[in-house]
Amino acid sequence: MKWLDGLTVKSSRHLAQSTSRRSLLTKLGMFAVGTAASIPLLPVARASGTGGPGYPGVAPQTSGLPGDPGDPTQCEYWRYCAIDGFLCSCCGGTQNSCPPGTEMSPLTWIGTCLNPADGKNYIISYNDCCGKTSCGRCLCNRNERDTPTYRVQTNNDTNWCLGTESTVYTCSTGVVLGVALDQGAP
Amino acid sequence: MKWLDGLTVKSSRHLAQSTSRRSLLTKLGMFAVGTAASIPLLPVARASGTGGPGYPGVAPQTSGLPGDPGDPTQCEYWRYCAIDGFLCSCCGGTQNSCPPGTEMSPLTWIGTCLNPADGKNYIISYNDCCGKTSCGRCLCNRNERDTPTYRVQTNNDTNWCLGTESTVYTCSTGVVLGVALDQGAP
Amino acid sequence: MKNKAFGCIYSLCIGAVALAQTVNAELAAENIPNVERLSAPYSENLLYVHDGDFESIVAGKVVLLDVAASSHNYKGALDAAQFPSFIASKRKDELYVAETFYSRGTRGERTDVLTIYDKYSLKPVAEIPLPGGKRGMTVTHRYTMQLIDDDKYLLLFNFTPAASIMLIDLQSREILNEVFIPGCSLAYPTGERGFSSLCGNGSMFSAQFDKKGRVTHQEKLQPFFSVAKDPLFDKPVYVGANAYFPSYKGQLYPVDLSGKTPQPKTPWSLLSAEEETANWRPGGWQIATVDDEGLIYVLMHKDGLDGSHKGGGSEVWVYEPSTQKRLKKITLRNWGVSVEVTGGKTQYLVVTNADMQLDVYKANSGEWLKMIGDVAAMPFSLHAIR
Amino acid sequence: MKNKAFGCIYSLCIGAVALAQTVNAELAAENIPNVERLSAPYSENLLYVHDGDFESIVAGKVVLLDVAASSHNYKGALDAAQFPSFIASKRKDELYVAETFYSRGTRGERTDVLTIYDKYSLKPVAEIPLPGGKRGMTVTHRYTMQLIDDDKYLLLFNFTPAASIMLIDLQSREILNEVFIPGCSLAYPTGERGFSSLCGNGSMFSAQFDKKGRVTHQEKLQPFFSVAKDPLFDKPVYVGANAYFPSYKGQLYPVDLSGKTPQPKTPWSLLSAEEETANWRPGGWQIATVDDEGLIYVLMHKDGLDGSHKGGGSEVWVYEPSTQKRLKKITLRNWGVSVEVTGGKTQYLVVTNADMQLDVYKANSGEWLKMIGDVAAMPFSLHAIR
Repeated sequence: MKWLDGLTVKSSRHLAQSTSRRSLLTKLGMFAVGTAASIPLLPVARASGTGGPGYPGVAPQTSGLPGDPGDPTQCEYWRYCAIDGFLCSCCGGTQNSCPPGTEMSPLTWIGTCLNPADGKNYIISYNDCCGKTSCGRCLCNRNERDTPTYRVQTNNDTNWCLGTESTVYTCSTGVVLGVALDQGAP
Repeated sequence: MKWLDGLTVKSSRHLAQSTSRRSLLTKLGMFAVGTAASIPLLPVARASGTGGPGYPGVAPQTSGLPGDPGDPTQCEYWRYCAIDGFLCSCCGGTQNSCPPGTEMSPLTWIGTCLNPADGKNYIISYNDCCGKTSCGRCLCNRNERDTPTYRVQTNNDTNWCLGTESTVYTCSTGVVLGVALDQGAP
Repeated sequence: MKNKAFGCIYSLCIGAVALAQTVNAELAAENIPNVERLSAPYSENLLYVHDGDFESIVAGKVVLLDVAASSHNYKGALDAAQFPSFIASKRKDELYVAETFYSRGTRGERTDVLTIYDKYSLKPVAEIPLPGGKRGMTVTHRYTMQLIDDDKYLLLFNFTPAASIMLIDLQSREILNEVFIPGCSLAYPTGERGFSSLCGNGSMFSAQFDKKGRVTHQEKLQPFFSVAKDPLFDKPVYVGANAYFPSYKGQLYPVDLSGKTPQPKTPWSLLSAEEETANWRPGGWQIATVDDEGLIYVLMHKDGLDGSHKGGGSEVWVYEPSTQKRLKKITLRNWGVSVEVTGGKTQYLVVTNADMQLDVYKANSGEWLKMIGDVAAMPFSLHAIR
Repeated sequence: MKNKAFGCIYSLCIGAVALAQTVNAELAAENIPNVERLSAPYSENLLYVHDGDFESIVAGKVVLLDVAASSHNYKGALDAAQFPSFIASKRKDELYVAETFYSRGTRGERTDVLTIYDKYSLKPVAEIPLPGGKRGMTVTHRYTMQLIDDDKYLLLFNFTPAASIMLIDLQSREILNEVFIPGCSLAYPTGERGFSSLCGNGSMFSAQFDKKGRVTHQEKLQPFFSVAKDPLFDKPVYVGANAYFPSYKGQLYPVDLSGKTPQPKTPWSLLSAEEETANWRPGGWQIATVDDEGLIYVLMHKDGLDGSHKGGGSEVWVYEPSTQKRLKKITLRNWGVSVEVTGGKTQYLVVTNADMQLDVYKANSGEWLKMIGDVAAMPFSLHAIR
């Protein structure tokens, strides 16, 4: 749901852009780089690495791993190609760990994302972190290879806080499981 | 808390002004009419009747009562001189009634507001409506004669959903109790 | 009240009220308490706006909105917690919310219930406990909960991740049965008293119940679409007993759900050759809807590609399914995300825009009429009365 | 798991992981589950950001924020529901949240508890039930809950509207006593083991407890300020055992709270004659704070008048209480609403701005350093470690 990215909801209510780069239009413009002007919000533009400077007031990070380029606090980060939710990297966790006090869901949906560093497709497991109220920071939605609920293992609309003590959703990670067998959907 | 008016919270996150008159700056500018430029958001400006067109996408109302001027969906409406919360007029209620399914609190805080129609000060009872989650529409805060919690009967920071089945706050009304004895604080 | 300081509120109020009666006040003292009640019948232009608020999923709501009224559009709201499901009865004065609570808000003991609201007071009047902690939670989706057989029975989707459909008798308020649907999802009303589900292999599962809730028929169809090449959206629109499923790439798949066995019909394209070249595709959240005449409205975007299917669109295209003809294109004033058409004499196309505000258009002309603001944080699902 | 379709998730994953080890993948498979834990000691620049989110009061939170870190500022969060109170122990590894739940989210049976969190896991480790449904609820306010006597006891404000202060023993985790404070409000730590409250007639109530929680002393002072003419804000700052209460019109009222009887001292003005003429006044939500040197920071606005006291301000003025001198004026980059100064080697002035974002300044120079974004919907109350 590309209209989600950067748009944090209530934000759609009386919206300020006074002091910072918080205008939705600005954000949209930023993401429009490299994609057709007719789809101002195209999420895939982010995956292409042409994304902008990320969420205002969120300090950049790296995963620290060689061969893992990009900033895990940005929606454009390569692992997030099918993510839907708040980035744990902005919430007290990292790209592959949950914030303190939450529980990582053992059940997840799966994405297949291209790592620009080695040109390989990786299987990414979007383990949700559960048990505290929505983080509310760095809302990001991308839908590469996302399928509807009837192929649920690649569906990101499902609340994947399952098998956890609480089903309350806090934020989402993108954990590397390994290189994909082929380029196709799992 | 003047920074509350018009600003609906999450709104402070990535904020749009793209398609409508929803810029906070615009709103602030609007309310600045008639007041010193150094306080861009001065709530009292609203009471002065110089307010702007209200909350975007909220249709105007009248109370229908002779001698009761103004629009109860606007923060500037005279009865709201010490209100703090979501206007029930925007939430399924009116200036003096609660939305369906909520319960009106029997305990309230009190304001003393000048009715511009007759030049008289009225005692206004800000009965909260309780039992459903925050309405989220038409957040308005004005603090004329508001006192701290130690003089609680004129304090609007208190959750006045008291004596109700649930203390969960939904929205606020401004009920006319009668003309004030004098201009002073109660 | 033990607190002397508070007595003064009342003495003050009483004093003030008494005074108001003596000093020739313009405005009389007003009644307390004073709570609104919705009047019957509902406006035909009423829309249930289901808030999919990500920021506070445990505290969501469904707003009742009269999109045609010149004022007081917002009629009230129901609470709906933790990826809830909502549906309104058309036959009874009841609204249904399936929801989940924790004893400590976000943690503690889990309780799932079906809450039944009175349509006019908007108060909960009954609750059916949902045992097993299995209620399916997804971003607000109409087909997680459906009514069948003149609203006498309710279908509810479970997901643990074992998927099943529960059948609830709304008269006795009992759970009658639970049918497991491995590899399938959601409940599309089917036949006299049954449902179908789409399945991960491109097929459909279908079941029928008798009045006691016993399964009288169930079957799994042969695959009729390719999930790998062109998945169907799991959000069809119904014209009578025919469900129309748009596909990611702009085909429309009709499935006749009038009998016990679903009958997939030949799909047809929503696109001209040029439109296909320009990669026009359906996209958004509630991507399609239907009006009283059975015309189908689909939210479309250009330059579609893998991953653009939830991105919303700039235009709404209107089709007559009987002739497979497109009747018109409505260019939206603002980028759209979800669409619905209200019923009644004048039908309104309501579009959740990218700013999460609701744009109201005349359905027949496509003329933009107004924006209704701040109705919900994330008005993802819009339910007209139809 | 009964659902065959789901098995494939795992077989897929296992297959993929195995593969990753054979095809010379750049990135290795990562550990699941993986949950962060805060390390001891906390950063001295940590700030507890209490979200007063009006939109979803039943689903609030307290965010732990390292304002000095160059990345990973947001360290985690605690839930805090329904006009909650929050305080962190400085002596023990515990954080406290007083909160209220309903069995059906917004309705049903009420449960009030004091939840005790472990500082490093951010998990609730204990809960003290608060009987009577009397917990005081107000827009987030530090003085609804306080720690005394080396954090051995906790004071909690009740309001029904009968006002009282509860004394809780944090070692035995028992409620020891409840003192009614008719016409008064909140709890300001006082003396060896007690509290004071401001009262509606401009006076102060004060009480002392012994170690068993029995009241050993209580008294009500004579009025020392005029609520009608110039109310004191109910949000003082402490320098040692002296509490400083700013007034609406810019006077500062010191009250020595070191002994069992509060000692109000002569108030002094925060304003020059010209500033008074220009109606400079304190205003905002958390209007004042103090740094490690005991300097007092007050958020100020010009052209103040009746009703402007919660409006925030454009400048922060810094005072040395011992000399009653103003040391400097900091002109804010953005209109401010709440202020706090973090402790430690480099102290930071953090200001909640009108867009509800946090501006970070160097406290000593007033230099703006950065904005930390989207930490909370409404970061009204900021608690430094001090």
